[in-house]
Amino acid sequence: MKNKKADTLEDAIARLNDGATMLIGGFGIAGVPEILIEGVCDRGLRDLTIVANNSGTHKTGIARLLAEGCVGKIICSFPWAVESFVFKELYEDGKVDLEVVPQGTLAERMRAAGAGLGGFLTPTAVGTDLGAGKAVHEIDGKEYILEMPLKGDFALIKAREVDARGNLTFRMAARNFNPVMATAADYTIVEATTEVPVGDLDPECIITPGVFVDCYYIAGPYVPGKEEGPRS
Amino acid sequence: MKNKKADTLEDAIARLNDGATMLIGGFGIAGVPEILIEGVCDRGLRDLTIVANNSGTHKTGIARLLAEGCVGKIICSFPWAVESFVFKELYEDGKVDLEVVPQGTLAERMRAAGAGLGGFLTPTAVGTDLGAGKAVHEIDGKEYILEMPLKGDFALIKAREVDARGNLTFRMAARNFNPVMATAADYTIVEATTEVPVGDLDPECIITPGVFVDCYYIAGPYVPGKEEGPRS
Amino acid sequence: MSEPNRLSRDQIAARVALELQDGWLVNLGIGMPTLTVNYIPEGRDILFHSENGIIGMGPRPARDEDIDPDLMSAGKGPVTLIPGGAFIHHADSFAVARGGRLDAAVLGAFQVAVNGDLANWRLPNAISGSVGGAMDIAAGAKRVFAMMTHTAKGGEPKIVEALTYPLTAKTCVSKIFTDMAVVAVTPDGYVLEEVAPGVTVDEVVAATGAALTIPDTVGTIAA
Amino acid sequence: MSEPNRLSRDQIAARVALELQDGWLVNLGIGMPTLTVNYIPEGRDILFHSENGIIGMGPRPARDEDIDPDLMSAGKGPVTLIPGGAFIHHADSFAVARGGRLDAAVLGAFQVAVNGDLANWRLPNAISGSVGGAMDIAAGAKRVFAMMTHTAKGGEPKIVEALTYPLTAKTCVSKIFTDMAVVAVTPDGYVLEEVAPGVTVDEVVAATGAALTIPDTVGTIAA
Repeated sequence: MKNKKADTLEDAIARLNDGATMLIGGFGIAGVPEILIEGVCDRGLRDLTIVANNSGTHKTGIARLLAEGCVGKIICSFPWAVESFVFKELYEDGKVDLEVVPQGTLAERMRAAGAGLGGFLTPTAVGTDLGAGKAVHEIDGKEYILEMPLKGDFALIKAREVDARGNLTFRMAARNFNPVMATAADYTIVEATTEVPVGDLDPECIITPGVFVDCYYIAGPYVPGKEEGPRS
Repeated sequence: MKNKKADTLEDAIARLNDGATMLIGGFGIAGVPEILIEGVCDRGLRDLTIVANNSGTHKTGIARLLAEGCVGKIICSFPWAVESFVFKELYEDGKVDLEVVPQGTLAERMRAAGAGLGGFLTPTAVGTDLGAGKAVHEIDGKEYILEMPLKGDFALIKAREVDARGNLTFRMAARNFNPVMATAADYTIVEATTEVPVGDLDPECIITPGVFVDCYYIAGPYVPGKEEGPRS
Repeated sequence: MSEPNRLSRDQIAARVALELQDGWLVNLGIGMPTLTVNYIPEGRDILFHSENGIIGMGPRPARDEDIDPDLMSAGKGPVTLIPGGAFIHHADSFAVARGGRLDAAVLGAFQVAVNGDLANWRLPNAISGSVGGAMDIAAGAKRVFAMMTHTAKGGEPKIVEALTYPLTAKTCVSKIFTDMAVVAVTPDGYVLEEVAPGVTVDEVVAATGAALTIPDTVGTIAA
Repeated sequence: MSEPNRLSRDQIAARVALELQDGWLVNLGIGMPTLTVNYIPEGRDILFHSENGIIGMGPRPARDEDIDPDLMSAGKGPVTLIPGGAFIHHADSFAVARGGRLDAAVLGAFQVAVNGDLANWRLPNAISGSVGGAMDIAAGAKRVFAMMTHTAKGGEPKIVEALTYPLTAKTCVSKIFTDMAVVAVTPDGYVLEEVAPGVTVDEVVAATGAALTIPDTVGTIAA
């Protein structure tokens, strides 16, 4: 069996490179691969394109990646939260690019990449600033715009359980973007809470089959080193 | 809570009407809502369009619907199995229309309908008879054709467990088209093996949330009345 | 709000809650719409969808120690899961929204136009906005209820003939719930359905930036 | 097969199995390709995908009484699930296939063209065909291995310059495994890699409907 387990955080993220497009899971504080992101910060990479729901909040996670100058562009749905002050300052200084994508379109663009589709027609954003310049198709009297797949070089995702094949479960609303991102990257790296023996996961309840997982790292349940207290 | 439970087979299928497009789950002998189909046969409906993986086999299920003259058209990926002799004879007599759709495109067209998309670009069938007449888009040097959503007036699906909210689980490879079809119809009718109390299903393992289910009928584990023996 | 006789945010929420029918699947936008969950009439089974993958979102846990960081609403507030709720991933969650399974979405608004156009994601002078799921949900829900103050802080009407704010989704709003009135958006234009207690029809007309049809009887908001 | 020295279906399957590398995810088409599962070299971990929603499909149950009607291959034969296998629905299953996660697909073929075009779903004179998942899998897999007899029943070559049979997917086949030879499909045309024991290079050339590059050394199929 292919060995997908990384014994150290360094091994887990060793393949990442300058200029890569990285899909990063999570919504709010749930399902963010915080340990992996910390590791990426420590690598001092440059010119990353980050795809995530938001532009980083407070000073950790994606915000720390931004603060340390690792990020050239962010593709997200919610850049302007009050807590996204690190991003705001860099953006206003012209130091980071931004592409705002409606949240459902963001998820669907990654799903399309994972499913081998060349694009899809969505009613979302028709006639809006975010639909501007996109081809409009009228079908049965309803307008749709053509959106393109969004593929990552890497996905960094957070899971609850993992087995040696890379099969994953998630926890409650920490599922969010993680399973979709796992399908949409060339190389998917998982931060999992716990490892279970192969065969322990119910085959009816595996949310991400291991075929989408290239590497996993067991971070355990405790998330250390947060300035704003646990998990925030 | 909306009452989704039909106490009798007649109640479960009471809404079906002549001319309706019906998505019918199943692949081979697994996950076919056989009891519901028998009920539809007994109603003597006419001009149905059936969307399924195959065109009916042997003399029961979709084959019986065909034999009794209920079907005007079949949309499927695998019409010409040896066991599809009922369909073959009707087709050769010009009594039923056929649209052959690649299996992945069939699933994806229903998924698109369920997801509110206007269509999608797929590499499947480019340059083939089944892609003929469809708009070709070249993206990054690769060709795709535009496929349209496929929506049902009704979906008839087979599940393992159901609760009063209509949440569903499936059993092994009997899952197949069933969850996708549940999303793609205006009215989804479930034949379930067993009913469980609300709250018994693990919210992490519900495959089809009840919001996609309009009506369910408990058929039990035993499938009676098959000429070719149980379940075939 | 210094004006008298205006409904509080909670009173608007209570009125919106009345509009949600038994058996509906509903998405509540972040901000004021979230309050709606606290006013669902007893006996009505309303299922709440949260775009971050929760079907059957329940209220905030009764005790703070039961707050779970993995169980938050789209507005990032702590919530619960009702019995029979389910978790789904983001693409599936927006398939629910875009696919027309939401019986209603209650969304905050900067402006509504007479054709039902909604503006709620970006200020006209801002370089960009935080769209979140607003465009997907507004485009996909069967009914969009706009929930807002009747006028902006400076007193400018938010119910207008045509949008001057950036569009979120075309022709989606079917009814508007404000601190002054309930206004239906119909093919024949705005129709005043109800006024807040103590608010006159003339006051609503004056605060509205478009023609308002006044039926013979205008109800009073139960508040 | 009345010709001498032709490989049996099982012998072709054994040769194809050698081609499948450790850690690969593989889809086996219905018919002859299915036999491949029986010849995986010991110690190689090959994960089988079945388009009806099985990842980690295992062999037929050892005992007939363990056959489960809900656990069948795409070819409708009884199978098992390996430990660590998973069930997914049809749209997700074809997302796996179309999305490039299949390291290889082994598919039966009527014809292969020198540019890698595959014909395997419909006879030229048939009014229609049973396409199943062939077009999706052929278009999506990283490698398509065609597995077939070298010639049709009447002796016509199936390895040809350009298809005369209806296309399944363009430029997808990378290698052909027949009862006579292993032929690579390269940018420079067909290259003969191996011949079956007892079959001569000249015999293969005669049975092939297009130019065949013959390297200095041509291997013999281990059978």
